Amino acid sequence: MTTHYLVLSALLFAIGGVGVLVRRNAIVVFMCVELMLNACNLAFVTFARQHGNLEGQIIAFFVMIVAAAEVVVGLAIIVTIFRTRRSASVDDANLLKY
Amino acid sequence: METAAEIVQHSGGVIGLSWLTIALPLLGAAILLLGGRRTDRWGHLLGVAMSLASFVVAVIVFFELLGFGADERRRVVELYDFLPGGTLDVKMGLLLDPLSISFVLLITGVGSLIHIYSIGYMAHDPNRRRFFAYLNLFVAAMLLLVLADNYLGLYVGWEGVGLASYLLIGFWQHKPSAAAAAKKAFIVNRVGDMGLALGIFVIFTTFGTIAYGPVLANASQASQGTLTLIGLALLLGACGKSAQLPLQSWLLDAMEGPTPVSALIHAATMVTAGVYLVVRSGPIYIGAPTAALVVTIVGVATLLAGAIIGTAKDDIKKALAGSTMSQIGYMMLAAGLGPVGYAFAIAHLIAHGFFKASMFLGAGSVMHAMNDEVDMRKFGGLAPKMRITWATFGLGYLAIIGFPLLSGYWTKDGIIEATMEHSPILGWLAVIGAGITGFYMSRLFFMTFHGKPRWEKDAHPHESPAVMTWPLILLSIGSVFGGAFLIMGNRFMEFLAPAVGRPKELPHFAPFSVAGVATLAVVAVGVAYAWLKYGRAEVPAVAPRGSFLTVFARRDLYGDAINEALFMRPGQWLTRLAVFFDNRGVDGLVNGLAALIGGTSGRLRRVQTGFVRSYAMSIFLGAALLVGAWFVVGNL
Amino acid sequence: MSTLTAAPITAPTIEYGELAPMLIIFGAAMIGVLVEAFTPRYLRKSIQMPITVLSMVGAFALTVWQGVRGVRSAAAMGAIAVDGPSLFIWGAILLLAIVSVLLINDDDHFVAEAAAVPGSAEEDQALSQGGAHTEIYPLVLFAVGGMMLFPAANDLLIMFVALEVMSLPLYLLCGLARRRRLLSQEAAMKYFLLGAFSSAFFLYGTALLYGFAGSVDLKAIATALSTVGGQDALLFIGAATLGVGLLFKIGAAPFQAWKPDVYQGSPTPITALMASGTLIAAFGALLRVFWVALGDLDAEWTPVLWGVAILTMVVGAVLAITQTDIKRMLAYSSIAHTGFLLTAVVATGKESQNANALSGILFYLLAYGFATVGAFAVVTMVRDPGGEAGHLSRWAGLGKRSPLLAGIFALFLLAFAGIPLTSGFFGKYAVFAAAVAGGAVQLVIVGVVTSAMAAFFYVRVIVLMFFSDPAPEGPTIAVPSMGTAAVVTLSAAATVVLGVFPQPVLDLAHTAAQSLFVR
Amino acid sequence: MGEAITFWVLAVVSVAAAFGLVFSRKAVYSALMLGVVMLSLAVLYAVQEAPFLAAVQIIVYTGAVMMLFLFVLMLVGVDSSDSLVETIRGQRFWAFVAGLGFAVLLALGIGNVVIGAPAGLSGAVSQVGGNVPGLAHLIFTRYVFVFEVTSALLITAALGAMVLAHRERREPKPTQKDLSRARFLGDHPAPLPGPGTYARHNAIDMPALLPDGTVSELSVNRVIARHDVEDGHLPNDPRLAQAIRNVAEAGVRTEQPKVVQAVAEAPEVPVAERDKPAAARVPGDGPVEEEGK
Repeated sequence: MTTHYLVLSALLFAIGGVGVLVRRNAIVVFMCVELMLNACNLAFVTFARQHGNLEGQIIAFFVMIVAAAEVVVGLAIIVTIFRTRRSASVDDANLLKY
Repeated sequence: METAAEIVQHSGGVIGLSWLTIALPLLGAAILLLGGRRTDRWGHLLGVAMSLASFVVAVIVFFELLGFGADERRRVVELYDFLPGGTLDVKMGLLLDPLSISFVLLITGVGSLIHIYSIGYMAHDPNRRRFFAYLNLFVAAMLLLVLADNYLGLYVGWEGVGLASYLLIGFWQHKPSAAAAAKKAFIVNRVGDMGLALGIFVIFTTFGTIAYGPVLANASQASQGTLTLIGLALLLGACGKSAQLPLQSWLLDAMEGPTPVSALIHAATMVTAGVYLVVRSGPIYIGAPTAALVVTIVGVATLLAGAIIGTAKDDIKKALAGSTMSQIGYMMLAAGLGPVGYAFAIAHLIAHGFFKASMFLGAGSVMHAMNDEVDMRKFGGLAPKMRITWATFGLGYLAIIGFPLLSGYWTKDGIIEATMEHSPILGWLAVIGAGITGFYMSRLFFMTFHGKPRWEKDAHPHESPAVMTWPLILLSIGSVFGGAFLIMGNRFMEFLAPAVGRPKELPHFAPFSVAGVATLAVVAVGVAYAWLKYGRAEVPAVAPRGSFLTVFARRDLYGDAINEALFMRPGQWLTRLAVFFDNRGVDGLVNGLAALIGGTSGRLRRVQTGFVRSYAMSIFLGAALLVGAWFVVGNL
Repeated sequence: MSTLTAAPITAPTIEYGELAPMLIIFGAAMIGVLVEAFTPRYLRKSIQMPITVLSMVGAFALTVWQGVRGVRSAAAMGAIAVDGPSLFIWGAILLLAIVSVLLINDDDHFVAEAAAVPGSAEEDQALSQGGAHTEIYPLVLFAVGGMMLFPAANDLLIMFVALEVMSLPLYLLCGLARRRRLLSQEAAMKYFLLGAFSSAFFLYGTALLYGFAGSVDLKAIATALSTVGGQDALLFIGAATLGVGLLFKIGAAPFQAWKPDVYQGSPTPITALMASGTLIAAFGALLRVFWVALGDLDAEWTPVLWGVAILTMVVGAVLAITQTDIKRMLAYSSIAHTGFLLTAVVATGKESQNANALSGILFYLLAYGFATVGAFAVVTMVRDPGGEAGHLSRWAGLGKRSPLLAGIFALFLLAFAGIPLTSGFFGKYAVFAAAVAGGAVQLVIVGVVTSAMAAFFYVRVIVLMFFSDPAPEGPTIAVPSMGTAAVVTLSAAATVVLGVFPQPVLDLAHTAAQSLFVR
Repeated sequence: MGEAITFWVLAVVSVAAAFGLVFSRKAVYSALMLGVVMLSLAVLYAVQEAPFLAAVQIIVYTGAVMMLFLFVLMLVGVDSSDSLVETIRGQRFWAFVAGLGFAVLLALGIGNVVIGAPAGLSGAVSQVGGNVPGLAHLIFTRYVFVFEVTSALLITAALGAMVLAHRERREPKPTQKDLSRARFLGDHPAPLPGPGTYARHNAIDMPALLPDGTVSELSVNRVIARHDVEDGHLPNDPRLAQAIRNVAEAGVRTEQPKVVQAVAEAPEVPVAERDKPAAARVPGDGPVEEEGK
């Protein structure tokens, strides 16, 4: 059973990764990152049960805290950009290149 | 060959104070540069004083060194531990041995004379103080170059003289040609420096140290391939600094600098640093015959090229610069021969330091008299107007062409004979070079001092002030007697032996060997031909008008044609070839490589699209690759 | 589940003394936040600045004291390793942070009001009223705290949290440039999105390593390496993805793409802080993970890092050549330096070798940090009407207009190039020597070749500054404030001193490295 | 068995939702899909003996974080949708290659690991008296420092949001008196006509019709009019279009008198910088302004 959970976690992680690559809306890109973090959490919880210690759950708990803080900062940055450019597309922000 | 003597640690005595030779001029430069305009009034005097003081210290050190037994004349003065302990142990120290002290005496001695001369030469320049500051800086750096007991110190000095040379060539920055020349010298030298740095790095990795002592003592234990690599890399550095083929192009342009600079840096001292490097690294070349062979070939090629260039130049300083190249070619050739040649190389270097400096300063004196005119076709018949200059220049001239018993005779013939024994082909080429030397130096001498005056109307030639003529006189003494003093009875060879090793058998000096006679004969031909063309005959180009032209036209044209066909054309052709090679070959290689990298870079930077998603892609693909690589490595 | 049945919790022991440097920084940051809340605007800067600098100086003093005391232990219930390398890295980060803060303190690097749209009337108004975000200071303190925590973390969880503590303030700070705000905001967004993306990889690696070892404690992972069998996939994938997160932070190829953009767009003082502090912290963490947790796995990770190191050096050196913006060029140079540093990381075979490599890396990081802060400080002083004169063509002939400044910049560039008598030489020598001793001769050859390429573009800038004619309407050289002048002077002095008398610092790094990382 | 059923159901749901997150064009749908994934994961946590985490997942993630996402989505424009045309060449292809490769690598690697039966948490939990006390035990002993450090994160987040989003009032808020004084000193003591009287959709750029049927140019904000002209969003009715064009060119809307500093109108916005938002320009500027947007 553990393996199943892990494969699910890997799958979600990979889907999130692909989402980061193909979506242009910065918010959606960020949601995909959140999906990846969730996939990690699933792995942590699964391993916690596998090993019979609570560390994994603790880590998942901290990841949630971190993610919450990250979301606040990230969305603040995205909103700032949107205010300036009237666009939340990550492709529009490409003044810096080469 | 006998191995060089062990290095002795030294403390106390005047030798312990030998760092003063470097520190004094450096202090002078610092005071003059930092002091600014306040020091304008007495700056030049300070500069001279520092240089002289340095010379005095050097002389005392020299005699103290002589006081030791021959094999104890290698003294290391530790200054400070640059990096004590650890894997990289660099102690900064000074190595006092016959080789370095010879250089020190030459640098400080000739340097002081040129300092003195410059007081007069630069008297009207508003920036004279700065000039002296740079001169002092140069002397300090050059002394560090020859005195350091490790390659790193040498490198620092090497860069220091490069900097001083750059500053001095471009001293008259307001002239675009001077600025361009300075830049050219700087850039060409960087190519050489790359070689030197590479060489030092390989030495580092091979021997784990960069101090001369252990490196040279253990050189024989390294593989021949490594030694060849080191040798060639060092040779590249030497070529850059000493204006040897293929990195010679900057020297002619460097004549844009004030004449004392040309005399000191681009004739007597700095350009000989390459010879010093090769001689100092002798054991490396002994272990790498291929590299040594390349050194000799470079030497011969340069001595011929320099001589041919000398024949084609009307600018007196450029002709002398060509001659410098050529003479350093002789030194390189000798240095490539191994211990047999070292003494001759250094002896010729010292003799050359005297007579070439004397001639350059003489040329400066002429220019001083002729409103800074440098075109020899506008000189002529100056001998009666400037007796002292004429006489000193004449002695220098006789010395360089190898007139019997003058300096060049001893040293150059020594090189030619040693080469003959080593390789007849190179030997005969060197003989031909001597002949051409005879021709172009005579041409130069006759065009300048003899024949009919071809002056511009406003020229009023006059003898230079005493402050300029005295250095000339002193230098010409050196150019007359220096060679005999050094070579007779293998005196110099014995003196240098503790530093560079002793050849298996000492050369016997035979005044009437085949090579000696041949050289004299060839030189005589060259001189005679020059006398016909430029001494006795009217020098063309100061076009004699009207009916005169028809009378002498054919003959003049004939002479010109020969001159052109024999020397100028090949000279130009060679120059062109050299330029072509420079542009397409060396520069081409460098540029090509740069273009390749630049092109790669230009294309590759497009990868940085500015799209954050592309970056994320590289991260994601990179992660997949990393995981994949781990799988492969881990054999999963 | 009632509390009645719950076992009593014994209070944890926290070694406040050993953690004091970090606690001071975090404490000062919180005080800074309170200052923001309770003091009038005009007072804030004059309160924040002393708090920031004093706390950093205090933390530095405490770090030194710890070093003198010779504390080598894992503190706070084994979460934080206060060992030699940690202390050295703390000291380095704090020194560089102090210098950076002096630069940050300069008036006009940061936006007057971040919430105002660029170019709007509000922004003009905020500018004219002299508005300034003093929140910068607590944010910098948080970032520095994170930087200190990151390399000292003794388990992967606290390392992850530290990563975020370090990064979040930097994401914010990146977006706060006063001029060219579009670029700045773009840099913030790119840094944030990519940073979040890479930290997800870090986390996934952590998860798999936890699955492998049953713990995220570095020591436990090391122990599990020798005892657990049959779960290599978890270990390998975990190590690889964890490595992605770490390599991203140090800016190794192919995870380097953010660096040029972020370095260019950020306010230059923040770039200086990132280029020095973050790099050091991230390297410390990388070393700790690879040597403490995965030390016995070196047969597997060495070849992988080989490839990464080569790619990083080549990408950094090659791409830098055609850069036209000075900050971008420095960013690529930073990538190349990352590669040079990685050569020493790679070349660790034996335990005895580790100490040498480690001390080399520590010295290199410090030397590079000072040179880079100094270089960016100079960049802030060369101004166009619209802000810093970033384009290299604007730097032409700077040596004629301001020889001193150009000379100092040339010094930093020479240090980057590793010319003898500058700090860079010994740094480079130390890491390359370590790599040679570790048997990575081929890597060193690549390193030397790319160094030569790198030297080309450094020298190109020097040539441009000294041998080109100044542009007719060239940039102005800002009269440096006390802070900037101090930064430039300090960095130049450090670069020269480390180049001429490196021994004391080398010794210090060596001593710090001798104890290696506590396990 | 029960766990297996739950797993397979939720696995399918969550993977499908994850694909939905990636592939739905509208951002809001993506957000909702993410919510679905999170909820499924919460259940899976509960199944795996992590009741506390399941609750936190729902409260913090699905409750707070997702709400934040949705809130920002609303702010940015709820019906904004991605165009499906990929602008970066090869991006999709490589994304799928990389994604597939990564997933396959992970699945292969993890799938091949020999993992025994889970140890289960009953032992660890029963020692300390339950899941929550167990977690508390760890948080306040081994992980106490992490716990403390996360406060730095949260403060940073709050501080960051303040810095980037909070606009400081730089002058005293205009009072009722200031506003009315400004209005009466201006050209239009009476309210300006409102826009969009006959518009078919929610638009503030449609000029109003006056009672006599003429078009009131006064009713259109010239910034908006200029946007319309430049983007070609003109109404079909030529009269309205003409009115908008007039406004855009001449800027018919009259200047407000600069009586009170606070009410001073923003300076002309240069055309080149038109991507500046017209948002929240001036308080008390008549009904046409898009206040509060």
